[in-house]
Amino acid sequence: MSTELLQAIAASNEWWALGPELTLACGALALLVIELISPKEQHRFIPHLASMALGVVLVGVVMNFGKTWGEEELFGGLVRLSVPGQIARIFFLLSSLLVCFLATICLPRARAPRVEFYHIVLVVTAALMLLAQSNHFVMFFVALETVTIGFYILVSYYRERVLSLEAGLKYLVLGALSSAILLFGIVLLYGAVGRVEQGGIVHTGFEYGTVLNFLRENPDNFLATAGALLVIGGVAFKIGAFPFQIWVPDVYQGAPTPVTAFLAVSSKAAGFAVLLTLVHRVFSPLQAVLVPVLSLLAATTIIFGNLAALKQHNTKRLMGLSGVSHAGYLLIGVVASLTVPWAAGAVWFYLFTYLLASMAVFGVMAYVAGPDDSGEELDHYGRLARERPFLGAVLAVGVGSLAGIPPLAGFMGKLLLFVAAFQAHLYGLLVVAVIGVVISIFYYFGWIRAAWFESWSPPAPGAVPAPRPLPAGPTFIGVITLAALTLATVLLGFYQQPLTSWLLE
Amino acid sequence: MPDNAQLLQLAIATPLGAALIIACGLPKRFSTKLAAAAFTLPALIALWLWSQFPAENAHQYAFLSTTYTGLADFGISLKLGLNGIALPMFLLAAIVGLAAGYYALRSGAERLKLYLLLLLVMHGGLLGVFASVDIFFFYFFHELALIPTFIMVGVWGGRDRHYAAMKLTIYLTAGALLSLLGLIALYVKSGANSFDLIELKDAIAAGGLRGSTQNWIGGLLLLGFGTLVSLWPLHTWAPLGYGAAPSSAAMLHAGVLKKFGLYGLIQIALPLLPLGMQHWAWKLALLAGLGNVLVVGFVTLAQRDLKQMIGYSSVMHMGYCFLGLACLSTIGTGGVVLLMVAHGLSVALLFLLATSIHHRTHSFDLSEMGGLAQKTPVLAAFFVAATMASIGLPGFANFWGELTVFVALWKFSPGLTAVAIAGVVISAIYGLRAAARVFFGPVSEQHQRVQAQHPPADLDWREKLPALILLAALLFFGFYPKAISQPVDQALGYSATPKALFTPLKTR
Amino acid sequence: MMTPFLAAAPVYGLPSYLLVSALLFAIGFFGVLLRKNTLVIYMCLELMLLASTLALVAFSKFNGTLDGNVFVFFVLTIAAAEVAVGLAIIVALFRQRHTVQVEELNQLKH
Amino acid sequence: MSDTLFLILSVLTVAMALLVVLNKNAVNAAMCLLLSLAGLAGLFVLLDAPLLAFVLILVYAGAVVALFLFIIMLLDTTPGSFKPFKPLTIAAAVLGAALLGLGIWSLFGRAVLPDAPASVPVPTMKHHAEMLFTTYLLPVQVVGFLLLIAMLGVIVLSKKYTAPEDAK
Repeated sequence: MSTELLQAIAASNEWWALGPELTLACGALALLVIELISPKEQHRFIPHLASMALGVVLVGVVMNFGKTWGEEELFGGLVRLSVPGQIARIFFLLSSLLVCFLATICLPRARAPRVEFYHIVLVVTAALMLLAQSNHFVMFFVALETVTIGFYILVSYYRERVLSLEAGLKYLVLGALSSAILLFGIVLLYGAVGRVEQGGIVHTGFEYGTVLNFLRENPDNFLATAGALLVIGGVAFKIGAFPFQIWVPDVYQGAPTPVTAFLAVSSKAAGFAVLLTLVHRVFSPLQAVLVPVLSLLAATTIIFGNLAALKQHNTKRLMGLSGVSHAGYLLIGVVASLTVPWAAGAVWFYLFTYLLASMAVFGVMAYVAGPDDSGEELDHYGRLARERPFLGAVLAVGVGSLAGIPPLAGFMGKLLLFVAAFQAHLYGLLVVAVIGVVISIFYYFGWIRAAWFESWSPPAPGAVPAPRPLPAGPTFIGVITLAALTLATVLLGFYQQPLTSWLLE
Repeated sequence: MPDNAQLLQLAIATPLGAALIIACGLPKRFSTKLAAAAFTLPALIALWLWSQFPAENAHQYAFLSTTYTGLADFGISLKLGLNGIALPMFLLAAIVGLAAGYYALRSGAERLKLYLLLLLVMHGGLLGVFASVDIFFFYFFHELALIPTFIMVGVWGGRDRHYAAMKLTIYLTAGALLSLLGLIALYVKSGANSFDLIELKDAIAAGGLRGSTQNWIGGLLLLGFGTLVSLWPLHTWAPLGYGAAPSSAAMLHAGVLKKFGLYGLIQIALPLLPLGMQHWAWKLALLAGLGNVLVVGFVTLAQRDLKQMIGYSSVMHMGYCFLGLACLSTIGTGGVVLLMVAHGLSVALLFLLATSIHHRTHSFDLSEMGGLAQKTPVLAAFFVAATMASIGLPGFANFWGELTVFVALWKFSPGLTAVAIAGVVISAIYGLRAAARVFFGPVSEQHQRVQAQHPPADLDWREKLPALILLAALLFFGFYPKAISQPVDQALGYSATPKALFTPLKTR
Repeated sequence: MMTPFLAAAPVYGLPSYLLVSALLFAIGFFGVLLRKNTLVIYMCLELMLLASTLALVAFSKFNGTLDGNVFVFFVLTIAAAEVAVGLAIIVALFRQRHTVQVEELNQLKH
Repeated sequence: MSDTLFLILSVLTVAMALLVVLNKNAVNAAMCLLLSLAGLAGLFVLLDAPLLAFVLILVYAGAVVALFLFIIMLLDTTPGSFKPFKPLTIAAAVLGAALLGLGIWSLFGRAVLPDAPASVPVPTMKHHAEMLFTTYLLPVQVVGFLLLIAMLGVIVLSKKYTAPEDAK
């Protein structure tokens, strides 16, 4: 490799294009420095600094939206700027901002260290953004592992609690297993593609474009197909699709509530961002294999997620398992997007509505939970609507949107997916999805019932449980945030222009 | 002065806007006033629009307006307008909403603000359903009205409210989802790529739909809408739900919201899927005739609970509507529209009066009542009138609806006509027996005790006013059915004629 | 089954390396499934990652591109970080529960 | 010569890996892992990657296995046996074995592989460095952050924390 060539590659390292990621990384470092140099009583301001950093970057990305630099590949093809990448950036920034908000409720109550939490959240956010924009398997794997290792730490963050540590352990073992499988898939792809020389530049099987070209010419190459399936399997673990969902309920239950929200929203969205990129830009010649595999995955995921959620009383497990079923609906969108291009936008629309609704629900859960947030049962919501009508209303809107009840945003998300599936002639999957939605009404409705229709299960005779303390009243910022989420959920049900003009172009 | 299209928008926006303002924390004192205004304004607008409606062009939509919500690429836009079929239904929604709202205002329900808020959302949704030209929003507004029903049954309901709310939710959500699938199928299969009913009609007129496609979409719609309208054997949610629902919710749901499915079949399925409807017509007629009218009729006879009885009777009357629909003729369908309006008014009145009776007897059990007429002659008069209307005696709107349906049905199948007329006899038996049990005869022991504790007073104004509104409407349409039948006739002449069935269809 | 392949390849080429890699991967996989002791499970996870690196290096040599070798650096670093975090969790858990057997770590209900 | 070496090293690697799984004692398992690593490093050398072999020994033998041993000694646990066979485990194992068999069979039956090594000079440290600091500069930076959060995570999980509220 000549020096000139190296210099040419180095010249394509355009750091400015990664401004948002760099800002977050520098912000994360700055948090540590500030913790070191500032007096201890001022440490409680640090969370706000993290939120501010996320907010500033979010505003910056939104302002510059549309001014993307075409479909440009940077860093010698490691990263690719694109419109979906921008959407993913906005999604992850918004989600992390809300995770920071949840953390300001939960962390002080649990007496857990704070600065490190926000530091890790910032780094993970930057890595998530890189992951969604990566165009190269090395970049992909490194960013993915940064996210995953960040999550191992965050899940086991409450080191005083056995449940949190246990959840961390489970996530680590299964996460590492899936990473290993994914890595083996990448290796097989690398091996299958071999050395491709084009115009004096050597390409390898790590580059998405090279793999795509290779698969176009050899769509039935066994090694590459096996590698692609292993990679898809690894990604299916991240989105919690059947049969890779075994970690979901336990990990969701044990993890601190903000982390559960982070996992449920950002981790899942990252999985789908990656899946969409892979399916469209890398493995598209393998449709004959991918469509049946993904369809089967979608159907079993919907059925399993809904049936398993039916029996749950623990709210975090319920959110986890219902999240599995949401992954199933989203998978239908991914399958549909292979024949109906706009379905990819519908997947993102669904993800945004899911973000708004589940963050609202997690916000209420954070307030309802006492210091121990892993044992929250549906029964604990008994007096919520009477004692805290605001939280009750937020919960009702959030859960309603998750259930896909019109006129809330979640319904529009489902509608777009269903229309896409219809246009793609996925009738079988549609039937499964409708059955799933009807089942899901049971448990979502049960939650609303627990919060709004008082005394629905008479207490067992004899054993009078100690009355639970009243859920904490939300702070001013809490009211504003939750109200904004609720309002956005309601408004998006009526008026979708702001999102559709971005996503469905 | 806003034009009529804007008035139509205003009528739908008023209750929803009022609900939003109340949700933001308006004090109770102002909330009730605002709610009263928000129930009144749509009724006034509906009356005005009715007077302005161009009767000779009833098949076209008047007062059209389109608002884009960001899904224009999918052919979804908030398109509002009224045609000859939608107008009477819109009027019905406004009138029943007015009565139910006034009744709720002074009902003294716990957490009254929330109750009014939900009722306002429901009312806004109902008005939206019948004013939507876009079938996506047609569905959307239906759900908007449906959700408050579940909550109202669950929170303010009577006996078994949790079970009833759950059952209601499952049945109605499943039904609604099935019909949504049917609507999406229409959207995709018609090739119009639009949910706009007018464009859908044009696209199908231009291209046509294959018979087999029509059959399965029609089946999907019938199953979905049928569940919503309590077609036998999918009706079991209805008596249970109405038995448990608070009075205003029951009035609005049984009176208006339930007609959504029938209205959908008339406005969408009949003109767009004539072959599909023909395919299912006999099956539908048999289910409705034997199931809804006969089986449910006998079950109604056996009821001892006043509210449950009214619930079952409304299921039974839906049977006539399905029978009229199955005739696939202009006259039959027109009769269904008449019957829908009449039944909506009468069943709402019955639910209102049943609750008023409960206030005085503290029971819904027919065997625990008796002789109430001595203490409350006005209530008795209203109840007897409502019962007669419901049976279909001349002078009330129901008479014309049932008569037209029977005339159409005779051509379709004399046997089923006999069954339907037997149904009228059944409904006369249970209706009059209930009136006799409650108001006449000896006072039961149980009721004597209640009377001793709470001496019953006659209807006061808060009950009388909504009841009067409903009764006046019933009588008005009873003596002047042309007010509805003319626009309906006009509109149907263009869309649901049997002619459409025999025009050659290009297969795609 | 294996005999013709071994006979046909007098010099052990890429397939032989891949076979070793696949075997290592499988051994690691079964170890994760079957072992009780969390520490041993970690070792098995490491084995799986190392199996991938062997395949990477072999492919790198036979493809004639260096990228595979460079990727190994990243994989090794990531694996080491994973182990560090994992062991920290184990130590913290051990302080609370005094066990490292997965079967006994089941406070999260199923 | 290299054939013999390959045979010896690969048998060593696989056998020791098997012993990691089969050994009841965690300390012995760790020692077997060490030997397996040594074999693997040898295979790396055979594949013209002496630098990687060196790094493998340095990182794994020097740090990871030492860490394992340290923790095992620290916790002083009872020897762990196998999990009882649950239906789920058996199903996964059977599925895994079937897939592995299918994979190996297809690898040699159907896969198209280059049969001779490409004629590229043995990569030196300079080659690696050039790539790491030009083409792969961004992932290197990301890995730096990965190590940072891993370090912080280990600190958080191990250090006793007093909340500011308690400190007052």
